[in-house]
Amino acid sequence: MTSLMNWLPIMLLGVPLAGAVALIVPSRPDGAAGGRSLRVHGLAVSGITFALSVVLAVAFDYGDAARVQFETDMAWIPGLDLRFHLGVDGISLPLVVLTALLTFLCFVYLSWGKADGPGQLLRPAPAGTRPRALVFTLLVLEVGMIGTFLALDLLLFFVFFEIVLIPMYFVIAIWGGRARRTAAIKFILYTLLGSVVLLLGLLLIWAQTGTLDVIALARAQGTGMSRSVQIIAFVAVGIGLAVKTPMWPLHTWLPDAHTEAPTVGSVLLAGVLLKMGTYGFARIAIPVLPDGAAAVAPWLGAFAVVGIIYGALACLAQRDLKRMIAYSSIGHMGFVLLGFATLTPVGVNAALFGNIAHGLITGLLFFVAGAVKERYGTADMPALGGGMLSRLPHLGSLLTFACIASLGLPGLAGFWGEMLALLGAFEPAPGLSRPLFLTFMAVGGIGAVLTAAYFLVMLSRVTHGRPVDTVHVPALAGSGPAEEAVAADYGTLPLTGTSGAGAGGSADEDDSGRRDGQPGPRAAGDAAGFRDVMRHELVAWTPLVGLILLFGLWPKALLLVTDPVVRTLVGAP
Amino acid sequence: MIIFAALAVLLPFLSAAAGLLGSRWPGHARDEQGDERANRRAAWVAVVPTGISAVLAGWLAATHGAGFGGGEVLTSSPSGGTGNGGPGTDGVTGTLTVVDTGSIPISVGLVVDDLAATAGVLVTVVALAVQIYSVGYLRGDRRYPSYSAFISLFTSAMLLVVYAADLLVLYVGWEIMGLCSYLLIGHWWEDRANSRAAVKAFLVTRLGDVGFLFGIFVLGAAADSFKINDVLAAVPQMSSGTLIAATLLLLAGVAGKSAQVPLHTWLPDAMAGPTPISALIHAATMVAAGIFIVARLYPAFLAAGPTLDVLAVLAALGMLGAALAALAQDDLKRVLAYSTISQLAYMAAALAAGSDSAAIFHLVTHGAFKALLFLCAGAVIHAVGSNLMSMMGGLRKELPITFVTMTIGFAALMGLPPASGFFSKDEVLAAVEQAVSQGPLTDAAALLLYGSALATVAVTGAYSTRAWLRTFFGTRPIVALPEPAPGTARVIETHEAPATMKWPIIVLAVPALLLGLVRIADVHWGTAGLSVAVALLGAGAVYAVWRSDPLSDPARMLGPLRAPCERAFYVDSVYQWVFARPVLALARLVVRTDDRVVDGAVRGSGRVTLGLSGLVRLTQNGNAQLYVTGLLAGVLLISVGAVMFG
Amino acid sequence: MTEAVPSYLSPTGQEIIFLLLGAVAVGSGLLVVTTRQLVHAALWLVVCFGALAGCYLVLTAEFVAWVQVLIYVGAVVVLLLFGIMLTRAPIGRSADLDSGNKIVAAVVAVATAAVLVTVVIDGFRTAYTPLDPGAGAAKELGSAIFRNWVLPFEALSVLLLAALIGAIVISRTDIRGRD
Amino acid sequence: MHVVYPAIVSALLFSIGVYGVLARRNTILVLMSVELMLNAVNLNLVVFDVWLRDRLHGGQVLTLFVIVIAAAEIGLGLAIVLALYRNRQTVDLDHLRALAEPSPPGVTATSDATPGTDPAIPGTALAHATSGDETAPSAAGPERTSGRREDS
Repeated sequence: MTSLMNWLPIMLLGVPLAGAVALIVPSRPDGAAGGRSLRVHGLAVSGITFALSVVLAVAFDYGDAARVQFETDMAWIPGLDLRFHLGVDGISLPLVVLTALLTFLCFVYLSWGKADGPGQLLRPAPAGTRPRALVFTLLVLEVGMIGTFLALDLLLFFVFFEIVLIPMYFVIAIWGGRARRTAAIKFILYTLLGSVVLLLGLLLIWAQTGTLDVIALARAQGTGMSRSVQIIAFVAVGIGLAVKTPMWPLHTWLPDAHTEAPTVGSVLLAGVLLKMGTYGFARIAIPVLPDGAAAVAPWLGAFAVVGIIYGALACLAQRDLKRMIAYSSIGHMGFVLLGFATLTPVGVNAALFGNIAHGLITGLLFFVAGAVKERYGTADMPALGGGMLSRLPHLGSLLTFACIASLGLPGLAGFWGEMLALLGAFEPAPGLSRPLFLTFMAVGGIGAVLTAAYFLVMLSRVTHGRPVDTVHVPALAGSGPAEEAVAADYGTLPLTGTSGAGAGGSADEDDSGRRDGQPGPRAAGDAAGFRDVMRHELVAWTPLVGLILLFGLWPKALLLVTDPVVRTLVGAP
Repeated sequence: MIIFAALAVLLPFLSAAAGLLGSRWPGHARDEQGDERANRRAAWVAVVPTGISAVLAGWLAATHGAGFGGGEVLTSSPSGGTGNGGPGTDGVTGTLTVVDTGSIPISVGLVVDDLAATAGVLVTVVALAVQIYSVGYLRGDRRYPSYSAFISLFTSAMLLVVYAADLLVLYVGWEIMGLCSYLLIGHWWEDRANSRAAVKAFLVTRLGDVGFLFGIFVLGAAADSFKINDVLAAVPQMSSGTLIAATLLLLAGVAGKSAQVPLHTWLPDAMAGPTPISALIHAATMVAAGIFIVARLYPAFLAAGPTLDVLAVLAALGMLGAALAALAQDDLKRVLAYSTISQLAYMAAALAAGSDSAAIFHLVTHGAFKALLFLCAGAVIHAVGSNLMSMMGGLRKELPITFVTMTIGFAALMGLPPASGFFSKDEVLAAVEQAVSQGPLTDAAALLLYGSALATVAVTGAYSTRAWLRTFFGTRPIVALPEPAPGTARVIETHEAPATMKWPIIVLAVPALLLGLVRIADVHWGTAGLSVAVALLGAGAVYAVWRSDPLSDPARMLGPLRAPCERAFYVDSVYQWVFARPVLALARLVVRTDDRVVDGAVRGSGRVTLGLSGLVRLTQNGNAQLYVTGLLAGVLLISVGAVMFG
Repeated sequence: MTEAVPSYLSPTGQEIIFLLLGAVAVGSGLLVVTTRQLVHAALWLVVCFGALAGCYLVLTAEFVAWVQVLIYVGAVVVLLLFGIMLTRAPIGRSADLDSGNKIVAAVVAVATAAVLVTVVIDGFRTAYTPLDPGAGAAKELGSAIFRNWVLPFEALSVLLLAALIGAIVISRTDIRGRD
Repeated sequence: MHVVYPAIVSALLFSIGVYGVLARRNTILVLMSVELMLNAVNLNLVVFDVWLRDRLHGGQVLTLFVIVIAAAEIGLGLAIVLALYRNRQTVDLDHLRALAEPSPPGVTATSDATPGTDPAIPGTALAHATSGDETAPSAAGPERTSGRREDS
């Protein structure tokens, strides 16, 4: 039984990989039946993976969370002493489960609903959305993501870290929005650049210590490397991870990528890919290079709080819903990085908690924002008008819920990460300048207020007010008062299809029409375009809502897992 | 015993969840009938758990008062949580579990002591009243289910604040209250103004809450525990600097939640919500939470003198300024809102003066009479169809019950015997008077506070009388009513409100009138006489002005001060100019910077690369001679190198 | 071979003649690449090749010298002149015979010259050879070719043939490739 | 005879040839310069043959071969020049830019604006190589558009 359990990590990688490989084998041409079998295939493979991850979570020995469990250690490239070393501990377990969950939910979202619903990408082939390729890409993506969290060998980690980029590039570049090419190229070039620096850092560690084994390196606590080497290695590794996190000012690929990515791409990008960067900090940078971390931590903290404020301010003036959420990710990741920068157990706990919470919350936010965009045909807030709560009450409520969770309301998951990060900054690790971190804490607090501000302002703009029938008022939607005046005017008009609706809708039909080969949602009329939360969406979103509530009300569920590992890693009693 | 407290907290929470998820279940009938069914179901779901909570809270208060203290400890943890609760300083604590955070653990637990029990009763009773009142007030509103669920959630959060044994647990409830307040103020979100008011309320209080959180950190770090009992026990060991920093930070949260200067501006705007919400949450309970917290951590405050001075000055400014602002408002609910700020400042004054019992006493009586006033105002508005007093007048004949009860309320507000306000305000004034000679305050602050308090008594008398006269006396101006905005009322028939609205008013009138009598023995007659005299002076002045011209506003007696008072001394505008606009400008700047500078650097690096490649590409111009030149030059270089270094 | 190198300061008559001829060759070569008139360039080429033939004679390679005169002066330059005519090049001075690459070319050429001359002087400063007349006579060369170099010689003939055919195919307009 | 003298002469001649190849615009002049370089090599071959007293007369024989090859080369070269002249009406090297990268929009390259001539050129590979795509009116046309597509 134990030996069987030890195969779990390999199966977690093997199942999606086998699922992806199975798709390469050509089968019947993609007809309607082919489309259906494709849906079942994706759902089943990701479902099995998720089930395996749940088994992993159940079989995990919580009494000894600090120990690496389910270890698999095989020779990989013996000549270079590279090992295929996988394992799970308290840091990686939640992320593995989160990854499997989010991928599964993405497939649920894609597969469950009616094929001709808005935003459905898994449509039979004639519509030209390449469903087979999408399923393949997502499964390969899953392999890379889970592998990153399982890997315990530096180069293996790096390999998985890189594997993820390619499918995500295609997800953005093929199934994305209007400017998808540019965004995808920016995404891949930027992150590859970061990866190169990361690789240099990893190689430096290898050259200095002669081993790539993460556990051994973490146990060594940096012995074998001089302080200056550690600093250089930390900076290199840190920059590589910070690009992925993303840390201000290395973030500009993120808004573009998020804005253009399809819904599932955004969800996985925000929910999992960003976590790989922060996970790297917890797994590699801080335990392996403690001296380097101590030296660089003030800078890390400074960039983190600048990111918090900067992200919040950028959100405040954003027009595009998805772009705004992307910038909010920068702010939240700032809190996570601030947690790491404190180098205290509580800070690292906060960061890991914030990681998971952000994955759940922002995943939900992007799901909802994607649903909004699919219904309205745009995510431009002035064009959305207002009154979503009356037009699409359930969707509006979910958006409200997700935003409130994201702004860090206590009782929801987002709070604990932020609060603990600030608590960590209140008492940073010995050796770090306390006044400096107190300043960080204060700035972070202001950032929390600004976070609330932009989310509430967005909610006020989008969900409140009266619905405007013409969702496209491009010329008039400049400033606030003018917009309201317009809204009020249209509110009193009889809500017939005015000329503005026709003219405004055409620009957007280009996009959807080209992508779907079918009339866009606007042309199909409000009856089809403005359906409230649909069954498949509800199925995909409910687990996220539930988990946000669970971790918010019972933070111990997560802290129980991470705390023992963090204490050993940071070296606290 | 703790399990009852836990039940009292959890029941409304479950009711909120049930109300949000279940009231439209099954079937999503969006027609008239479906709405009505849903509303009825939601009403039961909301009222019954709140009622049970009220009973539990009452029982807790009774048993605790009867001396069960320290007996019973319940461990209700499902997964091996440790129940290490025990008799604290003077209460019962129970800990469900301890959450390890990596440094100071959070102990999820509750405590019941005198203060908590009293406040718990206030909260549950008021919540029950608001639930029942809302059934009638919001009859036919399609969003009633969510509305009542939010009230339930609010009740739960407030009870959590009251019973919390750990500062961070308390903070959780504290923030959720803010959220509920946001959701409820924005209940009629079709109107952008309501939406804005809701956002403002949440943001202003959150600004204070961040300070509050940091204050908790300071206290927790100093005491190495977030448990309230541990913190209070550790107060004597803390340095005064720590205490002052902690209490000042806490004060930020208190000022935000209790609408004290300078974070008071959200409260008048919060009147955009439905009247029951204004009445009970933004007058009686939530805003009292700040005062409650100060009382909860009173030893820490007492040990930090400068904080009390700050509190005293803020209270002095707040009570007089808000009272003057109340005198100039035309909107009845805004009058009451400013009056709330002023009365809360009284409580803060009592706390600053060193008498937490006076503060809590005033809190309770104020909760009763202000709730009464708001509910009466709701009834009036319900009847008239407008919030503006210039639309009212002569209503005493049409609304006799409301007239009587509201008179009681105003009497209590002015501090006229025998209404409850008389006793509590007397205690506050006595405490402040005492602080002038002795107590934690510096002399200047104490004098300022005392003078301000007396002046405020006069102004309170004035604005109460003005509101009373303009609402119920004189004649009603004949004005064509505009179409009712979705922030006011549904029905425009001048008759008494339905029973669900009438009965809570009547019930509330009783404590508003009689609650003070429990402390009749403690009355300081000298102070009381002075206060009544001053109040009557103010009232008399207004009456005299009103007599001379019943149709015009007595606020004209303010003269040139009237405009600033009406605009609440332009604080809103100042904030708009000092905070809101710069932040928005900064936000736009950041977006531009992000596009031009940060992303510009990224795109620029790409463009530089392309440009360089373009330069290199210039040599690739198809001129074979150039290629050969390069080739030969290269060969030459290589051969030179080979000759020289080979 | 390098025993008793005579002094450079007392050149023999052969050397003087050679140097004079070399100077003529270099000078006319320079004129070939600098003259403004296309036809003149061809004519200066003749002078250059002639001078080189003289050099060969001085170096006792008499057969090579005659072949040089025959083929280069007789055939190649005539071909070139035909080329000039057929491309309707301007007769007379034309300003644009040099491309814009001139300066770079000069630099490269001077550098090449410098390197080569330096290396050559450095390497062959001490090399001296007495000249035996008759070593490059037709008989000697003929026996060398037909005794030792027959195969390359035959291959060369095939090459010539191929070049001939190629030149014809390229220059004729009435021959088409298969589409 | 000092070997240095002919060696220097040959080096100078070679350099002059280099200059001619690099600096002359007319293709025939370039061919002449190539001949100069070949002759410089020949001189070298001869002098080393004499100096080394090669029993096989390798140097001189090779010189003969080079002369023959040079003759063949000049014949072929002139044929190419003539074909070129027929196609492009010019034999100037810097007008023959078919090797050029399609230039990005904005940068004006001195590409030949010669309209497509008679496609009935003898179908040799060289004619194709020099004149670019025969079917297109201008060699730069289709390539330039495709280049822009890649840029964007």
